[in-house]
Amino acid sequence: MSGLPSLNANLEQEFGLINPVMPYLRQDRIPHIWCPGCGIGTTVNCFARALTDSGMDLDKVAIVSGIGCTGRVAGYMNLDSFHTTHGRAIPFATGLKLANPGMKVVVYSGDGDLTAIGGNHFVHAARRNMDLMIVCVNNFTYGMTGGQVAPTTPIGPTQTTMPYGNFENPFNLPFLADACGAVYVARWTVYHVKQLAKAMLDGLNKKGFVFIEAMSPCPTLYSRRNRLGDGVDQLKYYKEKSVIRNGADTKEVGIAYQGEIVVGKFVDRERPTWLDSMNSHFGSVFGDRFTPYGVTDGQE
Amino acid sequence: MSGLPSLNANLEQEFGLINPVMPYLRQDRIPHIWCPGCGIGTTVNCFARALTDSGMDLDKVAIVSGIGCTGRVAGYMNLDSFHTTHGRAIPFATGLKLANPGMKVVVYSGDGDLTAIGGNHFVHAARRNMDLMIVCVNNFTYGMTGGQVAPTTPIGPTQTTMPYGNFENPFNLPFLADACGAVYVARWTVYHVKQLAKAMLDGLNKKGFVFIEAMSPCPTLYSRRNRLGDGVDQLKYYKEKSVIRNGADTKEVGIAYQGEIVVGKFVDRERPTWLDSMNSHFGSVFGDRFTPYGVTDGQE
Amino acid sequence: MHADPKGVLTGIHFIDGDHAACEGALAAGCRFVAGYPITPSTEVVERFASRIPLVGGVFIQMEDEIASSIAILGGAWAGKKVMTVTSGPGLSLMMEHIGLAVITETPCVIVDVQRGGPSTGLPTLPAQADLMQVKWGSHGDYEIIALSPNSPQECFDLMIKAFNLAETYRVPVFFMMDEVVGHMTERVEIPAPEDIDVVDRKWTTKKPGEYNVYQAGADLVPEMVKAGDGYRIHVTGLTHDERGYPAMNPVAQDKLVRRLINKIRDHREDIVDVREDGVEGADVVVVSFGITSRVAQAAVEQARVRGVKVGHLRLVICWPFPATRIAQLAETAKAFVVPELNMGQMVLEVERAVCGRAAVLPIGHAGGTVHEPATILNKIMEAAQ
Amino acid sequence: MHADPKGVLTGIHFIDGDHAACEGALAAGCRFVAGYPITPSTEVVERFASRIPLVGGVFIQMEDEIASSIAILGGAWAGKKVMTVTSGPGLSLMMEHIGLAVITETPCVIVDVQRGGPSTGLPTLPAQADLMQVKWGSHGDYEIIALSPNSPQECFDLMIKAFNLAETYRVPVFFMMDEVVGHMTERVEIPAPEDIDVVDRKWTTKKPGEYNVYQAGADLVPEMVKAGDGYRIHVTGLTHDERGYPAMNPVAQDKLVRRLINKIRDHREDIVDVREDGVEGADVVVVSFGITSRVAQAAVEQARVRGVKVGHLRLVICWPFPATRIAQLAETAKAFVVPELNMGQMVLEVERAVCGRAAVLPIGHAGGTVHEPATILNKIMEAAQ
Amino acid sequence: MAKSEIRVGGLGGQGVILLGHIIGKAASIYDSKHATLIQAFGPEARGSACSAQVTVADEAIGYPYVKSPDYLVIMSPDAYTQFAPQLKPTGTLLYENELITIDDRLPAGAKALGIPATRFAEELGRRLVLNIVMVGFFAGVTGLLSKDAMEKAVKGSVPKGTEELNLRAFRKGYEYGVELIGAATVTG
Amino acid sequence: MAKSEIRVGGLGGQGVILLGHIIGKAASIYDSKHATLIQAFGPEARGSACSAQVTVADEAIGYPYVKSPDYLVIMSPDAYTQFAPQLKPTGTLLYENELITIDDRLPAGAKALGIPATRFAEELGRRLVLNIVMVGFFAGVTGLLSKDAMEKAVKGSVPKGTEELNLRAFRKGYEYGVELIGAATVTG
Amino acid sequence: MSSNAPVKQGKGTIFVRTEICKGCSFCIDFCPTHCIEFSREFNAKGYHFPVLPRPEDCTGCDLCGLYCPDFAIYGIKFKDIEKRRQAAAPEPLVPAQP
Amino acid sequence: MSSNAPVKQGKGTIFVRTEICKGCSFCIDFCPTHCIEFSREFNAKGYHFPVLPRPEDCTGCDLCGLYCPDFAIYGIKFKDIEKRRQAAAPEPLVPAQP
Ligand SMILES: Cc1ncc(C[n+]2csc(CCOP(=O)(O)OP(=O)(O)O)c2C)c(N)n1
Ligand SMILES: Cc1ncc(C[n+]2csc(CCOP(=O)(O)OP(=O)(O)O)c2C)c(N)n1
Ligand code: SF4
Ligand code: SF4
Ligand code: SF4
Ligand code: SF4
Ligand code: SF4
Ligand code: SF4
Ligand SMILES: [Mg+2]
Ligand SMILES: [Mg+2]
Repeated sequence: MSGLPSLNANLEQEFGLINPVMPYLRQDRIPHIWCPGCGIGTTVNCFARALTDSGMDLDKVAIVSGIGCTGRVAGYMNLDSFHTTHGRAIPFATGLKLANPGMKVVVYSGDGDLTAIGGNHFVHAARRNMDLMIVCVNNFTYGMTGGQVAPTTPIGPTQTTMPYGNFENPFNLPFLADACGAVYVARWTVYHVKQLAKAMLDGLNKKGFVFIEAMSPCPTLYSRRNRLGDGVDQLKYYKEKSVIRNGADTKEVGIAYQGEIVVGKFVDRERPTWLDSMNSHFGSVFGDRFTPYGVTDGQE
Repeated sequence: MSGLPSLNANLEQEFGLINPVMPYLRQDRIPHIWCPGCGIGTTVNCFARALTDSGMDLDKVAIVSGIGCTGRVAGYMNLDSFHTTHGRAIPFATGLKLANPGMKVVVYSGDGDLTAIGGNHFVHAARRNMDLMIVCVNNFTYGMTGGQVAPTTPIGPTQTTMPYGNFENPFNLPFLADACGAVYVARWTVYHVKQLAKAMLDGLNKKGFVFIEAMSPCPTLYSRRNRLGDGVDQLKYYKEKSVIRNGADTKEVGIAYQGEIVVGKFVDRERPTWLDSMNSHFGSVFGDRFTPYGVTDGQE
Repeated sequence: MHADPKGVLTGIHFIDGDHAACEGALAAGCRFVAGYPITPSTEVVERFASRIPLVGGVFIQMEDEIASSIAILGGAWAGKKVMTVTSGPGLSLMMEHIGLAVITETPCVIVDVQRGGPSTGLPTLPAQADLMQVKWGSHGDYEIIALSPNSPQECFDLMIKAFNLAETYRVPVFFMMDEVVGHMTERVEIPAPEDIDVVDRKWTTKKPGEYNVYQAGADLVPEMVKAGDGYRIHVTGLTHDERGYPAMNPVAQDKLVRRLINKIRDHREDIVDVREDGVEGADVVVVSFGITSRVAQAAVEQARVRGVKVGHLRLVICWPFPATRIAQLAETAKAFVVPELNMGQMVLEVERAVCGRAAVLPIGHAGGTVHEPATILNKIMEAAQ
Repeated sequence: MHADPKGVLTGIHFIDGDHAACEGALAAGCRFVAGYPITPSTEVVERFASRIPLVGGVFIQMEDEIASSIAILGGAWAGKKVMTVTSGPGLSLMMEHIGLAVITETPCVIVDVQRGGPSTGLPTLPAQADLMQVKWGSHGDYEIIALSPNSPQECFDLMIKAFNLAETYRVPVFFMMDEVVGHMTERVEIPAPEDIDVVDRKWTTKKPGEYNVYQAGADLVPEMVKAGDGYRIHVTGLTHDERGYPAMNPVAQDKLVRRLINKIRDHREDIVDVREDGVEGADVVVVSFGITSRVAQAAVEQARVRGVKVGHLRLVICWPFPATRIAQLAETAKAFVVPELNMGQMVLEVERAVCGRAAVLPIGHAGGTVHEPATILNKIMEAAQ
Repeated sequence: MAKSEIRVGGLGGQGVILLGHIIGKAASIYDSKHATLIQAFGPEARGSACSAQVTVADEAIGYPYVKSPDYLVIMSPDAYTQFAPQLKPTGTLLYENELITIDDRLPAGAKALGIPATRFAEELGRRLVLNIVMVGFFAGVTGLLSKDAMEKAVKGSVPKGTEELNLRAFRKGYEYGVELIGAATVTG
Repeated sequence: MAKSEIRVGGLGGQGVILLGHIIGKAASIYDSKHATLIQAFGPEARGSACSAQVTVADEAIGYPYVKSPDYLVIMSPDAYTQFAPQLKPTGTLLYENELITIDDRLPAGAKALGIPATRFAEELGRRLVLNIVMVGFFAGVTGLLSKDAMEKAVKGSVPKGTEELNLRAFRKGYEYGVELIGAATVTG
Repeated sequence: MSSNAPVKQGKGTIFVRTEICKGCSFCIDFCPTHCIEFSREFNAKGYHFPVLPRPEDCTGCDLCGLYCPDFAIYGIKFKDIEKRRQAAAPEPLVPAQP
Repeated sequence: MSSNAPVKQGKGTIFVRTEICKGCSFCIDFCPTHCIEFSREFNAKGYHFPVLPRPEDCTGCDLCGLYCPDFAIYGIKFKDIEKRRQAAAPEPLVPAQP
């Protein structure tokens, strides 16, 4: 950050003040690549706040991303961070987690990455209740490649591969996660910064497959292209059209183009994780001959 | 079939009788490869009966399979038949259907094929309401490769890659299909031959993504290995433990090891197919300049 | 056969290679495309998506490249000419279905707009490092055809050739562009439909009952039918006999794999396409393909000014490799200079063809941009010593 | 370092190649395997699944090969030695992650028990036709290491070598078995742990702050850390600088790709491993690998009885290819005979190495079984003329 | 004229590529010349640096990259910083003179001609036509391509319904350019 | 002894591979010889044809396939049909004589020794031990490997808890074999 | 069976291709009238196959056929055979289409 | 600002790295007290950035900071600065961990 002039810079220096998000970032990589009014950076603030509030040892938190604009989050976080291939953040994270269960592993990626090419890993990790926290920044489009239709794009808006408007039915992501067995499912928008930060905190503290959908504007390729204005206009739409319905039936939270947005914490339940099941199963099969795996591994 | 002696053979010859399934089969490939007591062949009988009852022009019915014991069905059916790669029957069928909408396209494959490696195609085709009838022969295992754990294996039984008993949570397939938007979802077992045939008939007559789960014994690798006896013993278990609950909430129809089996037609709804949506959308965008695609194509 | 006028945008355009490639496909009769976005290839399908509704056909964006690469095979068996479009990472995901296309002899065109690799590499910058991959990337033995245009005009022209070859030989044909050619805009002239020759599928004239789906004549290429025509065909990725039935033994394997390979190897001299500039009797021959050929040509011309007897052999078809022609030239040339945007791939083929009879000087490049013409010029000068 | 006794089943066993390979991995310290069943490789992971609970580690059957091939990379960055196991169709699906392993320099072992191809081909029958694929199957430029055992004992022994090479060079190492070796049962002797040398990961001794995740010394191989150690590393499949940060320009590309390639090319002579039998001064040299070497050896011995001066060069390491050694032998040998269970892959490398100085006689085979020893014998006799 | 090389630089969203596209189109379609346009953008293109390279020549163009341009058309300070040093010593810089300040990065001997294109565009009612003002300025100043060809290229490249606005923007830039050149000639 | 080649054939489920495995194990672990076992099964192995090839030798084995076996151990009619013609003219066929009938497929000169192994197995209470009866029969008839080594190999290869039953099956076959050979020798 | 009228002992009968039967007993266990049983002899593959010891009970319902995974058995009603007998042409007793 | 006590005009203040601001106006639109506005001048990238024309209204709640997608702004309460001033060591005002 050196070299970038700041308002009140001397005050900052005198008191050693710093933007509270900064220590969570690789500061030598700022400014980032995201467009003006892109919501991804805002979700990062929420994540940083959740990390602060969790009191976790950040050396034991890893972040894994796929490819996409959101996929770049891993590269900016000052954590052990992995920027993998398109769609495959979840299986990479699965390997990381299983090979070192002492880590808290967060997957942070885009809607296309996690649910188009990565959809299979998503449903299977949820089914297995793999102990991962998934943050899906849903901007309803493929940002990085220039605004193609995504499995989340509502019916209506124009995308480059739906040049006359999308006619394909999208996923309802919270429902999908729920149907596959996620233990925690929430949706917030980038307007709901505090709730989003809180959901992320919940997610960090929860064991098992956690799914958090963060609706976020892509002014460059989604809203401007569809004459919906800039990022801030999308945030205003989120503010106006969202209704908080904690515990809502996930079946009912599908999203229509510029329609009502149901947000909230939809699912919060308990289920043994894959690794817990393995340990308790082998414990009962082998008795004392079996040393529970990964229980002390994190400290190694 | 020539050369195989038959009881009452001269009677057959005299009256030109023939097993009603035979005309639907590539008879020069019988006997087939399936084990004694394997249920796959029984599902084929049901499919043949459904084809008879549908009165369809069989030249316009194609069958697509992936790889697996069930995947061999395509090779035995006397239809245009495609034995593709493991997990990819659905996208192949999607291409076939979209490139020649006049065909009725049936995907016939195993649980591992359709929901392990093929899971992503499954959820996306359901989401799009691609006009395909999917028959999933669920034997709760990977038959062809020798009995490994499948995403359908209930908790408990031993499989070669779960050598001390499976501890991993399985999918509830009807729920998954439902959550992704299938328009018709049913489950029957190989014991329920008539209902299975009827479901297949329904499926042939239905437009859109149809999912039929056919529970089937794999004596070689599932039941015998778990001391549950032969195929016929599994059929008896199906008979004993199944309850017909048409319209059941798919959330409630998960299967536990040798537990109760909820069978029936769970979902039957209307939703435009992908191609119908495309045609009506382009029709409204382009008006007369657009010629509806595939509407007469089948007759080309 | 002439092109179907519906797909032909006759006239003069100022468009980039990606767009021109799409127009080539439409002119060639491609009516089904399944794809998944990836830089720097996406514009090809974006244009297809916008053009196809009024041409008559379908574009579908699939959930990934695996799905795209097999959806087109389904489309081909339903009777359409088909294409998918991708770049390195997507191509790596398509490898299983390249093999399926090969063994089922399904005509299809796979466009690979090459970018820097390996892995995610340099998504927006050029490379030519997938050359070996298109030949060897799937398991088992097989042969394919690969073309490499060096301008938007060629993206149009050669795309028609690509489809024609796919239909003639029933083989997957790779259309190996690169980021520079894909995103470079130049004048592209699209002829009238009647001036475009397209090859129709090799439809059978046999009746159901007489027809075997994998029975081939002297040219080793079986005739094709489509689903719905009443032939009740069986098509499988297993080793199969002429009826298409699985045949799980070494004899069937030998018969099938040998034919699949020989249908290309036997026609190698018909298929190869090189563009030659002063190679006959040259002391130095520069061998290149794709965008690098434009850079190399500049260097060749500069070298000629400096008095070097240098020729330029450009591969329009990279696979099958023109080994025979290069071997001929090796009789007289002193040296071959091989610039390519990779760390040495085509040069391996050149070395084998030259077989020690002349020097072979590679000019590797890790990609991300094209060579400096001066680098090639220097190597030519060195070779001319 | 010696093997961790927990994983070592010291003693004499009568087991097949698949099982022996699993034991080799356990002895080498492999503690995380992700896999997906496929004939004829599944027994490797089946055994691992049954052995690992009491050894200490994890096996997970993933939803497909794509997931398996990247789960192990996650496992490696978490600090474990890792492996995945597959056959041709699965290997084709892993190609994108081979590239990721290469560019992120993640040590891992990929077992490919080869079967007849292309496509689904002959699932239960042998081939050696993935040789080129393991070298070239992913997009972009890279180098890898590949070993090829010819017996269950070697499945054990060479597997340890495979892990050691993966850790030494931080590169994906292919373990190229075939159906015959995988399913062949023979006596396998597993030594005591203290008689097994295993190479530990090249852990850094630097402190956080001093350490750059992709800074390499003279051997071009960077030191490694694992997630959770407090280094806050960044690892990406994009072209990156020494800090691991994306660096999207040709200069960074050149630096990175050149190092990735040279860390193998520069150590080629350390890595290559050939087993020689009477090649020095031989008139005919048979070059082979894997199961074919056992058939070839039988033919070589028969030829010697017939008075031919024939040697046998067997590649234990197929990649990097021992071009130098073959070039040396080409100075004196009249001919090379190259039997392999494919339609001519290794022979291309032999031809290039020989460079016209001797005859090169391929003996291709479409797979499904091994060669007849007589076929090889005849070719040796022909070569000896 | 053998060959002219042009580099256009600015920010994503300023219409940099379209600017290059119009020049290339004018040359290759309406002025019977050859033109090659190369676009450069990073994965991080959105809102950040963006540039186009145009080569215009009488004969077919081989090597497509522009190394030391004859003309530099610059719309952002970053682009100036990056590209100014590459300009041929005999070359001409055309720049947005309310955003960019010339310094010693510009090779000695090179001409620098500024235009308040953003202000002109805002005056025309649409900030977005900034690039078309620059196109006009380029046409007026360089005379490389005929005005007619340039106008046709503008018309053929902008969204339907905006032709008039864009032509006005073009002419504004053109006239300013012609005038400036005249003035320059007089005072120079 | 240089090298003995054995082919075992039957149906999936009959324990064909285990039969071969026990012979190989006896040779290579308990009798200090070399042995190579090759199994052949199709994708359609389940319940259909299945075979094993065992080579036993004093020295390391190169070429692992059995082309014309010295011994043929056959448990199903299909296997007989397929493999009988391959038997060496000097070889020995060991077969389940209630399932299989010898015909002219057997090379002239080859010995054929039958055993009602299924019936014996059923008498022992477990149809499944058919293959172990055949192992015993092989041991008794051929004497290729020591009885001790064979018994150890049986014990070490069958599921825990079934050792006794299997050893009984082995001995049943062994004794029947020894007797038959004795008889054969007497009558032969 | 040299007459062209089937010997009626019940409402129907079965036809079995004994050689392709794999002895799974689906037909036997799920025949609604329990009229079939396993043969005592083996077929060439070593399986017992179904026989009809109580022909009078067979209704020709073809449930055995619908169950048989090996396509080795089917049942037919005599009235359908009769229809067939009455029809002139010896076409197979199946829907016309396939 | 040469004194080491911040000039208090409200409960808190903001700090802006003007050069990395991309002018998205999130901070401005969602500041609960509407105390910030766009500057009239551009930064080097041509964006307007936030300024604090009504410092008396700023609570230092840092909602602007939580919204800012470019990490270009944050707010802080004077009492937190005061705490910091009182503390001897000039450690950064952030949790100890990272
Ligand atoms: C295998 C593969 N296919 C395609 C791509 C191209 N690609 C990169 S990011 C992306 C989609 C990004 O969309 P999303 O995940 O929603 O992230 P966003 O950019 O919207 O945050 C695609 C298709 C790739 N990198 N790799
Ligand atoms: C890419 C790939 N991976 C793995 C395999 C191996 N394989 C063949 S079938 C199969 C699973 C079969 O299970 P299922 O789909 O349930 O069919 P079933 O045999 O049980 O009917 C597997 C893993 C393959 N052929 N291709
Ligand atoms: S393209 Fe969209 S998602 Fe990507 S950085 Fe820009 S605004 Fe954000
Ligand atoms: S292995 Fe199982 S599924 Fe496969 S044929 Fe045998 S019984 Fe059927
Ligand atoms: S036709 Fe019906 S009654 Fe007759 S045997 Fe078959 S199932 Fe039983
Ligand atoms: S159902 Fe078929 S295979 Fe089974 S016993 Fe009856 S006839 Fe035989
Ligand atoms: S700190 Fe709070 S009150 Fe102050 S400017 Fe920021 S959002 Fe507004
Ligand atoms: S939110 Fe950040 S980037 Fe946006 S205007 Fe405010 S300071 Fe600038
Ligand atoms: Mg997105
Ligand atoms: Mg199954």
